[in-house]
Amino acid sequence: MKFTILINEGPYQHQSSDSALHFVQAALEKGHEIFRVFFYHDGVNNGTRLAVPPQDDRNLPKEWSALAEAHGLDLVICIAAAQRRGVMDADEAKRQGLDADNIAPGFRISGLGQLIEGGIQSDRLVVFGD
Amino acid sequence: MKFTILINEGPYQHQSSDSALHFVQAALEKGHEIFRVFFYHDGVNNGTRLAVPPQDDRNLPKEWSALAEAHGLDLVICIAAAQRRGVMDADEAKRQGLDADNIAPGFRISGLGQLIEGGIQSDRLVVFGD
Amino acid sequence: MAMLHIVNKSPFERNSLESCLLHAKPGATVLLIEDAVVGAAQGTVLSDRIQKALESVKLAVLGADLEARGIAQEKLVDGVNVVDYAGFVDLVTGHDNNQSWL
Amino acid sequence: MAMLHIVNKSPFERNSLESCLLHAKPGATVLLIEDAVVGAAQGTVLSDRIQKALESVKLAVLGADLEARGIAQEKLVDGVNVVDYAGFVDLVTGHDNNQSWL
Amino acid sequence: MSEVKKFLYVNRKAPYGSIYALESLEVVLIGAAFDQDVTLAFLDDGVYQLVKGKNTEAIGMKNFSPTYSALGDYDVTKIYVEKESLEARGLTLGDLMDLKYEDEDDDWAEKDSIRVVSASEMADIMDTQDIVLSF
Amino acid sequence: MSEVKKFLYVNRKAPYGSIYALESLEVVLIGAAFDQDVTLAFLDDGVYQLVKGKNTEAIGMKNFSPTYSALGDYDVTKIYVEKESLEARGLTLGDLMDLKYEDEDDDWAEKDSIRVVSASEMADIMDTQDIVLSF
Repeated sequence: MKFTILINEGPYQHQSSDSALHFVQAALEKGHEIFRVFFYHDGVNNGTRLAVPPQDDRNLPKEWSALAEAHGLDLVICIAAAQRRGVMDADEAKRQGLDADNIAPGFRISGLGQLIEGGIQSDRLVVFGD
Repeated sequence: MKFTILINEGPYQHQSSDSALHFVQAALEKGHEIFRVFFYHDGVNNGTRLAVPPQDDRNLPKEWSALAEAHGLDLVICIAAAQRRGVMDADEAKRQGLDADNIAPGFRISGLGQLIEGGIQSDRLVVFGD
Repeated sequence: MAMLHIVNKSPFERNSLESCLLHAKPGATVLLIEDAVVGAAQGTVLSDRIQKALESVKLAVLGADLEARGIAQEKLVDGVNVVDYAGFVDLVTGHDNNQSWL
Repeated sequence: MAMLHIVNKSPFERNSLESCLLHAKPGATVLLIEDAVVGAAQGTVLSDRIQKALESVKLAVLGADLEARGIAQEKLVDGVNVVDYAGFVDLVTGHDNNQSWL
Repeated sequence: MSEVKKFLYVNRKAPYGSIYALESLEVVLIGAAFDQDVTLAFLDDGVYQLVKGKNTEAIGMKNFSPTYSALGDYDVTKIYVEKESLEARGLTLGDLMDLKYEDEDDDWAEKDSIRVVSASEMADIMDTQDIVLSF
Repeated sequence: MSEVKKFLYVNRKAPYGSIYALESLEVVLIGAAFDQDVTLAFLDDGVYQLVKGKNTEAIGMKNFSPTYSALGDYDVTKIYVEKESLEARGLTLGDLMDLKYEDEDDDWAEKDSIRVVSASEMADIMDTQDIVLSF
């Protein structure tokens, strides 16, 4: 089956990103397809490359990036939510006149339509949040 | 009286940063002293300079920066919480081998001891969170 | 000593106001802010609980949060006090200590 | 149609499980993940409610979250099923639709 | 995959204490452009999102209540509010905003978007959806 | 301002579903170096933080239970757990970790750090604090 996953919370503060990651890994192992992972609300904070958690802790943004690379996942960060919270790619930072960006590899910034399209194109949409 | 304020949540997702901001403004107007505002947990996300909320919305990180400049507030971001979540100043980014930083003006990164010291040095400590 | 208890979540959604009222000692003040203000309205399933709480503690709500949720002051349970942010500050300085029920 | 309901918050803290059970139709499955797993234990103030819910819906808990909270499988209310993440995926594909009670 | 899907947006949280109500509404507006079968459900504290007479000046946030009134223009016309949730909170239909739409199948007659339903009817509505979005 | 203040850490949330339990513990450890009068309160879902026999392998997070056992070494020896909260959750003292400290005023005798108290006693404990930290 084809899945779209919605993640509403940032890493660490709540378990939603962890739960979603384990769900996606299990779905891939079963041969399912992940059409898209959409990051909304504070979920956009999963897409920063500046996180440096303690050595003995998991690095959630890096785990998402690695999973995306290994399986060609489409990790989409909502642009409106990202602007509110300060998650920027190079283009968007430039457009906003900012001097830095912080997006992690494997993530891309796009609009909310990508979430709706995920719902339309997938067999199942599963939401992880607070 | 002398206050220390603890903020446990990031901007926008929850009202805690807004409530704390209004509380601090009211306390200053009444002639009280704000010894320190300490940002912990997702609260560290208040200290990013990369946030660009919609024109008709408030810009919480900028409001904190402006208040800090106007009143000499000490805005302290917990270093451990900030590392987990990707809030970095130039020094810390360099030390971690990162290619960018995102801290907003008027914020500084320091340890949890600053929170305890705030409790000891202030007459009242008020916590805002989820 | 008299303590200020601060509650910020809707009591229809979470247990924090209930837990707060269980631990607030007579003479304490309970301030409802943010989503918690909805708990102070008349005619809800919790109004009786609020009325009863007023026999031993003082109850206040933050007016700014009340207005933002469209609840008129006249709709509050009798005896609940409305304060602004300045009043919030006064409540903190006017009590010996305070606790946020997050 | 049979729906999968996903609840992730402790029913001692929030109303989401209660609201979910009020809306889950006979034949539906309710999966408890994250902090919600504590609601499936025996001997709690909610055990009777869970037992009653089992008369019309199926209940499952995510084993990984159960272990992380130190709750042994033997302590679950009888009839509650334990699944791993693969089982979570199967529950999603095995139901016509799903809803998260956030 | 070109058939129309049934999308349900479930709103269970009060506005302003958290951003979910506002950002949920933003999804609804964007989603309206996709010509799917859209339904909005308001239950539990979500019913506070529709209460009229809000003034957000003192909390310093934008009042997004007017956006709900615009939903009819986006062809979002099925707004279900749970009776039990209203009653538990001492609210009636009269406390809610008066949301309308013009029915193109009925000579553009103005009709109410809000329909108060029981928890049991809400359960039926949820059960028949393809996609349930909750925030 | 050099007098010793009474610091209370209030723990009301279950571990792992959110980070509050872990990051609260990090504050307690840092705060222990300041020689203040420290008390920890566990009530409502916070009691789950002290339940023994946790295994976090499958959720991929670090199990921080051992840190609670180290609190005695940091002179954090007053750990109050609410009886009503345990009972509502079907838990007893026997389900919790066995936290100990060595009492320097009593020839380093090993003593229990955890004391189960009623809600009424918990209210008294809260009432006498200078600083209450909740996360």
